[in-house]
Amino acid sequence: MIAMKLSFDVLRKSGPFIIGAVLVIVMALLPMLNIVIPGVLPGPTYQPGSLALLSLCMVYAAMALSYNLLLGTSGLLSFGHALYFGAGAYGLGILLSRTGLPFWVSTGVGLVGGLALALLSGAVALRTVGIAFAMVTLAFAQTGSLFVSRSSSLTGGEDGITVNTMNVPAAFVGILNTKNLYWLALVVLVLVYLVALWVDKSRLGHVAAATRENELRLRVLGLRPFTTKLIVFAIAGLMAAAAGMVYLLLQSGVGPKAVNYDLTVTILVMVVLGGVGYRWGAIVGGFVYTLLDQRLTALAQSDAVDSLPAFLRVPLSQPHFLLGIVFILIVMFSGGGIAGTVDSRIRRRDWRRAAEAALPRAGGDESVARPRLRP
Amino acid sequence: MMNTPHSALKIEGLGLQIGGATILKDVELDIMPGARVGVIGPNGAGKTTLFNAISGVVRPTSGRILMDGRDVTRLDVSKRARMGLGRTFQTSSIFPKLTIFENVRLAAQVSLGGNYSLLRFPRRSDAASRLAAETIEKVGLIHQQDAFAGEVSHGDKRKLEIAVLMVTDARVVLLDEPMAGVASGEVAALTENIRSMHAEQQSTLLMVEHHIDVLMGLVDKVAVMYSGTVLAFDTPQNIMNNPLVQSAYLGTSA
Amino acid sequence: MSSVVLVLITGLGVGALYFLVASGLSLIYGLMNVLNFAHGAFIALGALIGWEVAEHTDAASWWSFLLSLVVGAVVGAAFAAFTELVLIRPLYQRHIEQVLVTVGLSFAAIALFDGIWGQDLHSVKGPAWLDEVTVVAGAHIANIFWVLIVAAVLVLGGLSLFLRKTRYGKIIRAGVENRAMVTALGIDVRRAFTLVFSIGGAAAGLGGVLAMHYMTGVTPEIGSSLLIFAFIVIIIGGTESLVGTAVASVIVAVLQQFANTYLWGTGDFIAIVLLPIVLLLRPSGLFGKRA
Amino acid sequence: MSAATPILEVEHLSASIAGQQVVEDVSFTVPRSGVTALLGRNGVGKTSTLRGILGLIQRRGIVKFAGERIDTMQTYRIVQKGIGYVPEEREVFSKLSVAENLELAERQKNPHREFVARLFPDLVQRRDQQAGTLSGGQQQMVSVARALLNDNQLLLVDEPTKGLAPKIVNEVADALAAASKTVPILLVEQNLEVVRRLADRVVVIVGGRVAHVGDAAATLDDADLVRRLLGVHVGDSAHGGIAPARNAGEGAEGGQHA
Amino acid sequence: ACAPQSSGESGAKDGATLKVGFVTSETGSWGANGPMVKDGFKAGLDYLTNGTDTVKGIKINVTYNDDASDPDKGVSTVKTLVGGGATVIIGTGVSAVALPTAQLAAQNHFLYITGGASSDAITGINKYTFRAATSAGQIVNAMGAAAGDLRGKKVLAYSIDSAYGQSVVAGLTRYAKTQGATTESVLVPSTVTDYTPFSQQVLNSGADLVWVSWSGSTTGAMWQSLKQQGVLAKKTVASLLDASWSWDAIGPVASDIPLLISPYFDGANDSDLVKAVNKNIAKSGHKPDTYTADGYNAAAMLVHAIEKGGTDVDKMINALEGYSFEGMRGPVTIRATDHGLIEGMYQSKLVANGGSYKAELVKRLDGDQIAQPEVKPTPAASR
Ligand SMILES: Nc1ncnc2c1ncn2[C@@H]1O[C@H](COP(=O)(O)OP(=O)(O)OP(=O)(O)O)[C@@H](O)[C@H]1O
Ligand SMILES: Nc1ncnc2c1ncn2[C@@H]1O[C@H](COP(=O)(O)OP(=O)(O)OP(=O)(O)O)[C@@H](O)[C@H]1O
Ligand SMILES: [Mg+2]
Ligand SMILES: [Mg+2]
Repeated sequence: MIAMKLSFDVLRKSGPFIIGAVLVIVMALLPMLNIVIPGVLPGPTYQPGSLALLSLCMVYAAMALSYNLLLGTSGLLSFGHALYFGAGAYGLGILLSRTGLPFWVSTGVGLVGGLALALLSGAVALRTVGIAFAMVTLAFAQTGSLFVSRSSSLTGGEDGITVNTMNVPAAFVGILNTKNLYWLALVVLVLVYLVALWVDKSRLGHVAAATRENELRLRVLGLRPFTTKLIVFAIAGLMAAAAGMVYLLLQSGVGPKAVNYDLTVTILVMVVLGGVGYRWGAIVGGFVYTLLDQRLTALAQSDAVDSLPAFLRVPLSQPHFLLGIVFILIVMFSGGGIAGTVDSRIRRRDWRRAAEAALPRAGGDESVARPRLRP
Repeated sequence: MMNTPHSALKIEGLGLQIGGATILKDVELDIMPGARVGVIGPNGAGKTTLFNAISGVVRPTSGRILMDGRDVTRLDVSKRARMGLGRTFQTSSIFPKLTIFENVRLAAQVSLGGNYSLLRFPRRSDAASRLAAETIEKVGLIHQQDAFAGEVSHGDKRKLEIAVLMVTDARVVLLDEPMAGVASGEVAALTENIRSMHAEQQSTLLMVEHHIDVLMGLVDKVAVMYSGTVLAFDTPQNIMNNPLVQSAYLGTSA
Repeated sequence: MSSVVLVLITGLGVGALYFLVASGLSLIYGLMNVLNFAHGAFIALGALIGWEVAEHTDAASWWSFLLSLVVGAVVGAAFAAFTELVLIRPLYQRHIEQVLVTVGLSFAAIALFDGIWGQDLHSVKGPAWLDEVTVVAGAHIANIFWVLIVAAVLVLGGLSLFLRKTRYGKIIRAGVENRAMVTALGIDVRRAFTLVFSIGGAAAGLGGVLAMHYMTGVTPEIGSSLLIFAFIVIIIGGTESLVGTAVASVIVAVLQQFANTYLWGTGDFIAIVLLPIVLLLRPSGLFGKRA
Repeated sequence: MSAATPILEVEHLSASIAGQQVVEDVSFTVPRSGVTALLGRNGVGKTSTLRGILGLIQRRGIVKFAGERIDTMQTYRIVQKGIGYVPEEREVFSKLSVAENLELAERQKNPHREFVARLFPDLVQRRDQQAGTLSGGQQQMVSVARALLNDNQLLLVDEPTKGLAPKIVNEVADALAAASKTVPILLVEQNLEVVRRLADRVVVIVGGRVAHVGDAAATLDDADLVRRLLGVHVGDSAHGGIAPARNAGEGAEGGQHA
Repeated sequence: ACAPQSSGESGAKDGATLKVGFVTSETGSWGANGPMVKDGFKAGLDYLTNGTDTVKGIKINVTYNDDASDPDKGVSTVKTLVGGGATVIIGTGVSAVALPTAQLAAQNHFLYITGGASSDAITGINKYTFRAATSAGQIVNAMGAAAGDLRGKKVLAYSIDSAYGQSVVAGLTRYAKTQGATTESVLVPSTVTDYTPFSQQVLNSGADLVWVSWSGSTTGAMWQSLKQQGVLAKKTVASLLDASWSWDAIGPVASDIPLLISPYFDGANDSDLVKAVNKNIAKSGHKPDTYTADGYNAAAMLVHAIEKGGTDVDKMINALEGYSFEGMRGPVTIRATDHGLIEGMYQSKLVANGGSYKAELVKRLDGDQIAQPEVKPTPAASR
């Protein structure tokens, strides 16, 4: 009995870790497997099309993780997070085509640039709070976006830029090498996850969580919310820049959409979909959204939809209509997003167990509040 | 009182105006280290505002505030806190989505340093956690320690405020109506906690409280505020016998 | 001289347009704290239905013009009421979620409009007078600007009156802060919320029809392209103040016209640079109350 | 409706916040006159009981007001039947002026503005001040005033004297005493002196259930009962005594379970 | 199950079928024009293969995909198609999809024929990429050809400040130089709501001829403003006539625009080929429009490539280089060096027709006269 309980506890503690590790291994093996998931992936998992789609999912999942650090951990609603993603993508793209720097040096320079940009803009934007903060970050991102569309000689305007493959390692070039890019995306996603985990678990992360709740209280304790938020903001910016770089390689280029505020809203949607404040939720949100976004287009084009009567066909042939509706349904009917819903299910179950365990003792001291039973 | 460098807290000619309204006017106070001072006065007299000015939450429009002889009038809230100023709020100010334990733990951790560190991780077994657990036990919140602070009853939030203050090693402590809403059965225990905190930390204590019996049993000096200014600063007995206090504050002489 | 007059009056006119599309958003955001991303869809629906009215009546006549304004406003109000009842109300006190469903709605609604009306430009030809110009001190002012300015003044006056003369403004402001307590005073706060949302929607629909005439045509994107300016003027003006929104609309528009005329077409930069500057100096906007 | 039926009947009320049950099974009645005090230690569910009656939080069970079931009604309808409510945490609308706060509370043609003005002259003077900038005690006045503006058939009052200066405490107690001549009051209060002055009956909650119902004076005079139910050592509150009240809750099972 | 050892291009080798991926924008910002390309392609393929979709025994297996005008979707769609064995990719009007796709074509050795994308940069980008649509440069040349002698005159380019607008300016500058004219430009940011300031700039410039290059939903407002500020009355204005959905917007001022250049419109050409293709389009309930001709070009190129090259990509490319055929705009030649299209265009006018407008032919502009200048291959492009 006790042994069973012990092993159960161990499982509970290390369960998420084991599940995570298994998932990473499975993901790493996918390019070698022939798994078909109809409707979700365009083809068997070893094919470049499926791998490209999954890689894109991972890029956005990494981006969502970085955004969760802002919104979930520190309560910062930014409308300009795309700026750092775009900075990473455009930065690397321009470095590769304009300078002779070796590939890895270019990525290093790009990351440092992304970090510096986040530090600078964060230092200004974080002087404001709430909706004003959201708007200042939006303004910064729009400035970036205008810059990109105005300086076509550098950024290619709305055509965007394509990767100069001369400086890119051969392993990352070509459709047949999509699997290498896929592994790169996986590595970056895992790294970003670990950094997010690290930040959340550190003292800084705890202070950031408190910042989210009540800044004045924090200051009265002698802490500096500004410093805390700036560090988190910079880390999130760095992570976004890394995601942007993978995106550039994966898509063989980058366009102005990558700095657009639509992208920030999209990322926000992913985080909420997954559950604000849950790291694994951000990843799930990134995957679910990207898959829906990409695959609903295919569904909207399908013959099944084509043969429907007009009042059904017209809305269903618009992928964004489907996406919008799915999104609304998720927001309305699963408070706390996917992760939040799952989490409260698990907790409710645990709660029952704890409450049952506590019952025999409860009769003794009535004035002390007992664990409350949830319905 | 002489202008000695020993004053733990000295307030000189403090004034505050918002719009056209005068909230504080020529407030003078000189408090020696280790003193326990009660602050009373009718509602709206400016007691909370005085605490806000001392802790830096509002900027006074005139006058100076000195801690240990150092002028802190222009310093930021968090800087003052780091210099050893601690306070509670009249309306409980907590981190609602952190648990009671996390609330206290965070406060306990502050003085250990490394608050912005990415290389240190809070643990259930470290010094801050142990101190937090002890203190939660002391204020009688142990059965609630894993509840979110935003989800406990009003009275329990008041106890949390005190617990948070107890784990910081503040040298100057401002308590704003700590007993408001605390169950009558628990007032005595909480009073005892405040007393022992003061004794252990050898701090200087300022306390606003309308629960006049509790206050008088706890402090050795009382300041009376009225319309934004300090009218009297004297021993509890003298204050209780002051006719103005009786008529305007206690309403007993009528 | 004439070019300065041109900049000022057209600036005023564009400001009026900004205010018309922002007023409903400002009302809803200022009172209810819901940053309504679906506002662009409200505008678009008003405009598209206004276009249908124009198509099916004698578009060049004034009565058709007025009819399209009325119908646009009614449709906007109905759409908004639907939104409030079905999407916003069930999520009360969950602000982020409320904002997010409006994001989802704007995705879905605009895609639906794309499906129904297609993405091409639907041109409209209103009363001929609107296309003509009035010469003021040598400057050619398009007549549609006068219409926009008059409409903006009427909308501003009407909304201000509504807020001043009825309890609704109070109820909503109180309700946003603490909805439960308002009901505990015996007030049906939900009805008030639906009403205000509908009024915001009506303003959006009206703004949509006017924007369509101003742009001589409509696509389902008409609202989204104006939404960003609406956000900017609301935030610059201070979210709690309709007058602030109006003033900010004019300031932003005049500066833009000025920069576009004399500073190499940098008008869009001006608006975007103005936003952080104002917010850093006055975090709650020009007319917002300081926190 | 006979005068004998209680104005409020609460039967097997349970209430929950965000799916978490905070009141387990509470039954009691409030007669048509006088003050009924609802007592208990911090966190036992007094406030939640009041909020459950008003439908401000999810509730199950039967609640009858003047003989009519109100437990499925919406809050604003319940209130319109003639209930005044003073919430625990003041809950003034901080962005509205004092005058606007009071105006919102007016439900009838001729609200008792003069009565309230006499009771809290401070508020008249501060008509146009934003309620959020009022001092704690002043906000409490607004909160109490809102409930006294209308003719009610029942007042639900949650810690009305909290944060008020002693003089005002007396005045508010006077006002409630006066009001109780015409309106029955259900009062939650930690200040036992005020309870003693106002209350005719007490209902004591322990651990989410009613543990004792009885005559106010008799209950408060029973030192042993008070110690068991409320943890107060008699004499404590009067003298601000500091006798440790640890473990005071033990043995509540001896109470008179309702 | 494990992944098969040989992956990727195996699909092309079975000889009996050729997998073709067709990508177009059915939705999104180019959604109004994308379907026209698709119509032209389908009708053309139908016509050229007599409805069999088979050329020389090789079955052409086309899958149609929507890129939603979104580079993300476009690029991953292409990867999916190529990964799934497609050796030919056709389509997209969005340059931000077309350019990366061109690059993928070079890296992965598939044949890429663009759709409606007008970017000049596609010409000469690499060996694997061909264009089916008119280029921005060609349009400028057409305008010049229609305008006649420009020696000593000043020409102003008025366009949206975008990569497209800037290429218009560059094209015009280059062209003007060859004609002995000078140029100037007014570029309008795409977010602008009111065009008065820009109309003023055009009015106050010293230009003799104004070349307005515009598309999208702001067309009507832009023209209205040019008219109201008196530009149309005081300057000679030339412009591109876009697809028929824009005619109502430009219609009210069309009589004030002496030079309207049209890549194609229904009725521009009445050859037997066009009649046959139109009949096929009518079957789907659609009508020919500006970009239909691009789609037909793509179909003709595909069929010829298979005829001469079978399923071998390199042979297909060889077959296409220098190939001449008849398109909906008359004779077309693919320049061997840079894959530029030498193809005619039209000068047109817009006349009122009941409640709306109708385009009419003024004259045809010959292909040689308006060809985009040859692009010299760069080392990067050949990779
Ligand atoms: N913006 C303002 N305009 C006018 N008066 C103000 C403003 N802000 C605060 N006050 C007034 O300043 C006074 C000081 O309030 P404060 O909160 O300090 O009182 P207090 O002594 O703590 O009272 P309490 O015992 O009720 O808590 C109050 O009368 C309040 O109404
Ligand atoms: N928002 C909330 N979410 C979850 N639980 C809550 C919430 N608010 C209160 N509770 C729980 O409900 C229980 C009853 O709280 P309630 O406020 O009714 O107590 P009370 O008797 O009024 O206490 P006090 O004397 O301190 O005001 C408490 O144990 C508290 O933990
Ligand atoms: Mg106070
Ligand atoms: Mg309570």
